[in-house]
Amino acid sequence: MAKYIAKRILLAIVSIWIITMITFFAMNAIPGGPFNKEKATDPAVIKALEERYNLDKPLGEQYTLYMNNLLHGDWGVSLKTGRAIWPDMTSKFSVSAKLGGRAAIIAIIIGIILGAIAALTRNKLPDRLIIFFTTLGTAMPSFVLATLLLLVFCLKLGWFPVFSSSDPNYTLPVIALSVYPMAYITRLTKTSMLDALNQDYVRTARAKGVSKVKVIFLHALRNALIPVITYVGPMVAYILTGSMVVENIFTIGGLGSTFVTSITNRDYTTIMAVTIFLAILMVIANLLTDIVYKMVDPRIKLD
Amino acid sequence: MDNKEMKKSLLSAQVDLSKFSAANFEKATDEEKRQQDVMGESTTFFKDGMRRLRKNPLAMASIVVLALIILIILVAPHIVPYKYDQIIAVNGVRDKGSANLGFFMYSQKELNYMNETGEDLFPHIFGTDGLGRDYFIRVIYGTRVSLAVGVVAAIMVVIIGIIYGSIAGYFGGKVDLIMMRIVDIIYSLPDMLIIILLSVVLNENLSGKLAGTVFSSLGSNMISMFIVFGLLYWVSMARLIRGQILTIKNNEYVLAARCIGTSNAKILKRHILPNCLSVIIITTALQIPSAIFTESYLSFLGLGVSVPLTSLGSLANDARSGMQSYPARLVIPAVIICLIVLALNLLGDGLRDAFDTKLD
Amino acid sequence: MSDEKYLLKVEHLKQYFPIKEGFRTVPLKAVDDISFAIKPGETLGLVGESGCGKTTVGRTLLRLYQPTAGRIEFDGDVLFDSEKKIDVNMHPYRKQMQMVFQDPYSSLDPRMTVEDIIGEPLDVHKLYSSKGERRDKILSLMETVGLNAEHAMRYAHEFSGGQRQRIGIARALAVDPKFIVCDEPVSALDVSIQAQVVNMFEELQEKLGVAYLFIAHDLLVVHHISDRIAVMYLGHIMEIADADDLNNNPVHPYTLSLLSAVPIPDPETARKSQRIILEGDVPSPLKMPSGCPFRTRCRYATEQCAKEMPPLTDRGNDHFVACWNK
Amino acid sequence: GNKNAGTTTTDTAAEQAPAEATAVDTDTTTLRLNLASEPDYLDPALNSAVDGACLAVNSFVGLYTYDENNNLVPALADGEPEMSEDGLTYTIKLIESKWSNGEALTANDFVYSWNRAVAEETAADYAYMFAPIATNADGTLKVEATDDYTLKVELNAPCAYFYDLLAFPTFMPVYQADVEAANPDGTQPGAWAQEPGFVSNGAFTLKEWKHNESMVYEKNPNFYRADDVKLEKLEFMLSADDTAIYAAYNSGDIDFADTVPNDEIQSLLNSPEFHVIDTLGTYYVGFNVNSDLFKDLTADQASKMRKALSLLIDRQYIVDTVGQTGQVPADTFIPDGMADGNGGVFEADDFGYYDAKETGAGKVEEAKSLLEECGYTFESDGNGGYSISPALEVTYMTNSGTGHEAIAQCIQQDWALVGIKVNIETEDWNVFLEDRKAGKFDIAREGWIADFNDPINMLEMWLSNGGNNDMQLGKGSSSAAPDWKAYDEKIQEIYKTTDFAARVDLMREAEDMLMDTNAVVPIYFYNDIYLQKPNVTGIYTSLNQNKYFMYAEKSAN
Amino acid sequence: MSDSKYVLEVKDLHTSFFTDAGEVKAVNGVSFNLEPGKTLGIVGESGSGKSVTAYSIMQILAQTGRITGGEVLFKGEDITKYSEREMQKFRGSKCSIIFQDPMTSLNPVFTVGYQLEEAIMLHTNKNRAQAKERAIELLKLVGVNDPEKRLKQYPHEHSGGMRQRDMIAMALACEPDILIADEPTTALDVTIQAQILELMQDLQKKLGMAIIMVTHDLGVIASMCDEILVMYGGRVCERGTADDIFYSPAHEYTKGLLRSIPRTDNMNEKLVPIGGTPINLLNMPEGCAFCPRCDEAMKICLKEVPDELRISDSHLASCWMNVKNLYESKEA
Ligand SMILES: Nc1ncnc2c1ncn2[C@@H]1O[C@H](COP(=O)(O)OP(=O)(O)OP(=O)(O)O)[C@@H](O)[C@H]1O
Ligand SMILES: Nc1ncnc2c1ncn2[C@@H]1O[C@H](COP(=O)(O)OP(=O)(O)OP(=O)(O)O)[C@@H](O)[C@H]1O
Ligand SMILES: [Mg+2]
Ligand SMILES: [Mg+2]
Repeated sequence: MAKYIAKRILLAIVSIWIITMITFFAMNAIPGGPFNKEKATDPAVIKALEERYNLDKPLGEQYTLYMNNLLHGDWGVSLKTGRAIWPDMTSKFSVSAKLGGRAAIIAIIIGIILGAIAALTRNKLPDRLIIFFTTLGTAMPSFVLATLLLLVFCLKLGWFPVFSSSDPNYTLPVIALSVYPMAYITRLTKTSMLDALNQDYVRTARAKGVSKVKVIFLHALRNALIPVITYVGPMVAYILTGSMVVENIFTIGGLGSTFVTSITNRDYTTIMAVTIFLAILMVIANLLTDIVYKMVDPRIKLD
Repeated sequence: MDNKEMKKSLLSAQVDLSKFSAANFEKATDEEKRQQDVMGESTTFFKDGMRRLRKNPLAMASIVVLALIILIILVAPHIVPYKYDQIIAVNGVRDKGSANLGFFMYSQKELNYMNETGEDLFPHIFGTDGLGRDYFIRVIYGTRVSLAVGVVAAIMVVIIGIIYGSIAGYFGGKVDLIMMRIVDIIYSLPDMLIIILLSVVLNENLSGKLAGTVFSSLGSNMISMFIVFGLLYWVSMARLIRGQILTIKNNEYVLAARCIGTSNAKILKRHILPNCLSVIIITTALQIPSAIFTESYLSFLGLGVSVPLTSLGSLANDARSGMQSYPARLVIPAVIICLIVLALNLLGDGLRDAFDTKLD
Repeated sequence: MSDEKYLLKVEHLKQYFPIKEGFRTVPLKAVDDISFAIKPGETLGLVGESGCGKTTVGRTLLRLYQPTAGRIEFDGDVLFDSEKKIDVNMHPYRKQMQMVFQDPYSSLDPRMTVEDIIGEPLDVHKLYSSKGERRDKILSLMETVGLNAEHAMRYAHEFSGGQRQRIGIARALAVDPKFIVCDEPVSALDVSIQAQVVNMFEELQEKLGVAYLFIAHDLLVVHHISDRIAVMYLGHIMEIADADDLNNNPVHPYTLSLLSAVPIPDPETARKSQRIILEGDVPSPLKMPSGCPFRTRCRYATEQCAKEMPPLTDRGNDHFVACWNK
Repeated sequence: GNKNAGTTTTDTAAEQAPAEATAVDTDTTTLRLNLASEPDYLDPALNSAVDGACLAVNSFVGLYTYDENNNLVPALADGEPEMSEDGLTYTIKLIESKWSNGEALTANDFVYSWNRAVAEETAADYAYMFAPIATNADGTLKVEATDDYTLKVELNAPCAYFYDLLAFPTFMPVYQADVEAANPDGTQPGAWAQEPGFVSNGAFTLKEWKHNESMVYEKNPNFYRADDVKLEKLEFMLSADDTAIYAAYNSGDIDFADTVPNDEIQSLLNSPEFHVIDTLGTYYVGFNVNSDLFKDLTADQASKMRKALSLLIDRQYIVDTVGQTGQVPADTFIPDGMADGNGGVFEADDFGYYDAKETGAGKVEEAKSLLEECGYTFESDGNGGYSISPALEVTYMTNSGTGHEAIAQCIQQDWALVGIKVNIETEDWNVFLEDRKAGKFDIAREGWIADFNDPINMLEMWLSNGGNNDMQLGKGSSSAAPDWKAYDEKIQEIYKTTDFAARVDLMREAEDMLMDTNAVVPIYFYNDIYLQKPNVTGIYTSLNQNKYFMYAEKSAN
Repeated sequence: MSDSKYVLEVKDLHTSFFTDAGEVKAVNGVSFNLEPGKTLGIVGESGSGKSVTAYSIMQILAQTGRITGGEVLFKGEDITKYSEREMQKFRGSKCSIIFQDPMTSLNPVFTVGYQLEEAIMLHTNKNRAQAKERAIELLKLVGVNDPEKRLKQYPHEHSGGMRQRDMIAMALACEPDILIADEPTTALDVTIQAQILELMQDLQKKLGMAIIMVTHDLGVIASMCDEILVMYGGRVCERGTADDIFYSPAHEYTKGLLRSIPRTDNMNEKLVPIGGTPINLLNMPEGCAFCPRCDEAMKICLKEVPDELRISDSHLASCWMNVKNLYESKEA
């Protein structure tokens, strides 16, 4: 197991390294730079800034320098604000994670329950309703959904503040974030549940006299969860890193919008940091997925 | 019948032979026997699936909705006399009063004109937008663009995904390992960065060459978006196809084909791909909404289609700013996106239920 | 083995599959050093428990797997020789060696009509000069295996298992082979259909003179169709003899218990016969016991058995047995 | 131009408005507002953004400031400074004031701060604002603290807008000990003002900063006019999403919003909470004078062609449908209301290079004849439109942004009247800046908001070597480009002129030269809008768009 | 209630599946009785309704399946009228079933121990520790070595034969009165099959339960059963003792079946297959289900379903041939 994890991490490091390389050269290939302003800045100032941040060196050297610093735990400072990246990113991540964590839990729990219900009532009314509404939830672009939530619940109904500096309310953003994965999990659970319910071992359980509820939620569900887990891993990684749309609309300082703004700003160090951070998160999520996978399904061999 | 009752009775006592005549015991002809033995009606996989599909009301409703939408977007531009980029003008004179009209409303100038000439102007079904353009025709074009993006992107994704996935899946081993690592990497690349990069590169290389072609009105953003689909978004498709092929290639008919001496390329073409066809069709049906979605997200980021052409995503995004005064301008494109995406998703679900119950 | 003209001769054939065990790759010895030969027009039955390597033998012969070692000779041509490093291109030989698969359900492409399935080998080897000729050939093949011409445009899934197996046979026959590996062609079939197919194999052999390697685990069927029978256990041939001879005078303890374990559909015999119940399960091919692989379940096992695999020795009458004790 | 058009709208509206009440907050000591999203720098020297400047003027104070009537008044300066006769040396007396930590603020703090702002290591965008101040050989400014409360400044030349500069955030003092402590290796000049609690001298100090969410400022008791500050707290909503901001305003979660979603403006025009104020800035469209578009024309023809295109733009329609807030269609480049540096207003009310209200469809004939001079011919298409030959297809470059794209589309329609086809190319902001700067365009959207209230700010940018000379005037070698040496010389002359009245005339001549090229096509003069709850009073905005919240008051209803 | 001498009486059982292609009449009037301690074999070709009959007794049909007629009496009580809760008590404790494929019939994500203990605890009031003890006892009973260790393993860590033993142990957990074995050995090797059959016979002797042995392997049936039911097309076409069926078959299908299997006594003869294809349950012939494949089919076979006639004390068959023979002998 330890060996397996070590091997996976090794592989991941290689892919992350390739990703950093592609990202680094891609972002430098795009025209524009971090110090561009609508009103032209004095070339001397730009030169000073470029010198300060090593941007005057050849790209290859910049990359080695960056990677070298990174290996020493130095994520650098934002080219846009001069602020150190690491503390900033962790604090933003903690916000995104707080939101995303809740959204993920809600999505998983409700998704699985709805999926199980849909499977059990296949082609009957509850199934059709669940499928229709979950699909509807996914059929709305997230910016439309978030805007509507904001207007209806904050403005029209006044249930939540749109903005509060002291205690921001996370209910709506959590809903906005969880709708899509919830719907997806619902559908996934439904199909895999249908599959599981047709398996011989479910018949065995029934033949033993196990009650219907237990058959469904113990024997079938555990098996049905396996495909759900494969989806949930990367989904959680994505959701934890936040969504730019939801963060913008609900005024939340998370990683999602940071990434997008850093790209528009050509804030190279931030772009790199967020990309690497995301990739690491993804790797961890995938690894955890596989381990959970193994826990749920003992047949799986990790190698 | 209960065997207790007949316990002691003899065989002859159990039947009333008088009921029978010798004719009863004549040998039946083969023809007669064959009539009894009906070989089920010849159904193909396709027919069978369609039959199941027809029984799914959600899927059938989806087909109707899609057909209606397609009909409307095809026909409407020929009936509505306005253009999607045209600011309403009467006799070449614009009127600021023609901006932000409500459903079926006319601007003052138009009303005057109609009074003067007695001629009826075509109504502004959904009113007009902030610049004074007919919103209905903009929605129609937005739908056209979104659907086109969806279909074209989906097709690209599917084609690339199939080629990549089938090579990885069929040859397996090291080839598969490397190809799948590439997929993993592409998964983690920041797509927005790539989109901007591409639109810049394309802008420089294409802008002159595009002039005068259909692409020029799409804009380089749009083309780079297609390319991005082609470069980045095929990965999940490739994974899916690969997974399919991994199972299909274990079928004995593939081995049988090899045993006959069929070449690899032919095996892929004749045996493997046709057998993932249902999966391909289904995921294509699901890929279209996801492309429409991606386009609308890109519109939100300002990387969508170039003005004055529009898409449902950009219409919705533009309308967000007038949300409180003109909610209909958001609701209409949002509802259409919903309808299309919902219909395609439900249709995809229906297809899956009908053609491939095993797929997740 | 006597020095007759053999159609197929296999010597010291080995087929190992690399299996990942954690980080190591270990060889799974699916077929471990087997030798046999088949005469033209002869049927060699191959029996053994599931997983003992029967299918692997068949597929390795047809070079669907790359053999690990050994020598395969077909109709005078050496197809493979690990020592002399001979490894021919199989394409021309595909016309002469064919295979009928175990599972009539998964071995026919569900998206193809019967005509296409049978036509495929004709296409691959360009065995016709015109469309009409192709069709004629297909129809005559269908007739040979007892299918109606009206079935030509139907899809495989519309047929019963027996009919499907006929389609598979027609496909194998399309290239006019001299040798067919029948890999459990009847195990997926119902008894009432099984007889149809067995009969057809026999008739075809009479008509066309093809040789079969007939793989099955049902000893009764194999006995019925085969001239000689080889008994396999964990990748090794344990006993090989004339069919009746093997049935009447089995020598190897494994053959003995195998024969006794076959349920006889006759109450009289069933009542009389005494089953020899083997203890335990077949060992995993990854953890093969040393020496004779059967010794873990063999009641006669001695120390010698643990040391060395017994060689296949002639016990007269072309009856070969690999056992130290019998 | 008619400068009043913008402001009157609101005034009259206020009277007749059917006061549609939005929710108000009753905590009278906390003002909650939105300016923009996350500011880049809070350091007044490093900041170059409008929102950052607003934060700066509320948490720092310099020698001068603007009052609620937009007059320059002394702040830390003790009365009017003394100016030497040649106008080159100013002696500024300071009042006694304190940093937020209670330490005394002296003239030396200014010397340090100003020198820091121009230092190369600081790399401040606005370092060039110090250009009028003379420098020593070592690059430091000729600024001197003759005693703790006296500051002596030497200028290169008399400066008409010197007090404007003194009120500019870049000229505000920073607390040396903190600045240096946070920047030991000289590579993080802005680090001191990145966490709450840094020392400042303005009305408020930063207490809390949730990035991309909110900032909380608290009243600084050591502020020199602390008694006049009634608010205890400022809370900023850090958002750039118009829709969310507007929703927050409507739900009563913020009292002040600096932006309004474009499409909601119409419904707000009559609201007493909606405010429009003048700004010194011009929205314009620029032609790249070296563009291939003009390559076969003479400089004169090129100018005519640009003029024709300019005349075709229906400015009033753009103002009515896109701007919507009563912006004045621009007929000059220098915005209406800009001071002339000689105590007057630069543009006479009735002066214009064309009649901005009449451009558009009414000018088709004139435009056609101008274009015919450039070798184009027209044919009527029967519907009031024309087709042009040889075919003319131009690319209009803009960044994404609803308003910019809307204007682009209006212009596209305007030019379509004479058969010119416009391709609108929307670029990523940063790419756009780069391309525009490099002259990789035919036509691009532009805008300029003056840094200080003097026309030179908008004229010197067109110097051949000017960093903002996006129209490439005097830069390329195209034969169609206007000769630009004379302009460069004119600006130099303006720089040197000590007679402010003559300087006004020179500047007028410079603007004439600029407008003659027709490379710059003014569309409208910016104005600034905001929403403010009726229970809030006392917020005011300077002409350079800095908002002063410190003297605001909030009543309970 | 218990005055019946049978543990199980099935009377005219009908079961259908309502699929979207139509009603699949899988069982069409099956009746039989089962005495305690006896073994009833059900043979018939694939698809003849053997499993469905067994599942109908247990009421564990697929969602689309329903018992459409008949009674199933357990010790005289009609269990088709049972509520789901009552059925849950019945299953596993009164009547157990072993399925064909031990590979898929055990839940892959639970340990064998858990699945065994679950079965035990469902119908007894043993706690987990006691259940575990019992599980070990059961595994010993079915001849699994080292049961403590085996219990902790997952099904995939057991070999096929061992898994089938696990299944049997699970079925025996509550010492049911009836054990239904639905092709318990089809998926196994012959040598392992022999082990399992031996084991079942042993257990029957020890525990005295009634066994219903479902299979299509006549060989298995021949050595195991007291009474044999031959099914075709959802109906019982012949029933009797092993000797009746094997030595004096009275139904054309049974005869055909016997002719078509290779046996020691027909090794060198040609097999005589049953022609044609298995019937399509969606389109059942009007008359005898077997008639399209029957060489001896007569006009009456096409139209009327034959009644079940008693051939001898223990032997019944439903074939018009018997009537014909009678008719002809009377005519003659
Ligand atoms: N392609 C392969 N890769 C790895 N192992 C294989 C492969 N094919 C077969 N094996 C292994 O080789 C051994 C022999 O398999 P084979 O299929 O030849 O047995 P068999 O006698 O045909 O069994 P059955 O009766 O089940 O068909 C088995 O343990 C099997 O798991
Ligand atoms: N869930 C189901 N839906 C529809 N038809 C079914 C279903 N289950 C069984 N059937 C049909 O019922 C008929 C009887 O099936 P059953 O499983 O009882 O046959 P069997 O005699 O047990 O065959 P086998 O020997 O293959 O197990 C078959 O034709 C089958 O197709
Ligand atoms: Mg095999
Ligand atoms: Mg069955």
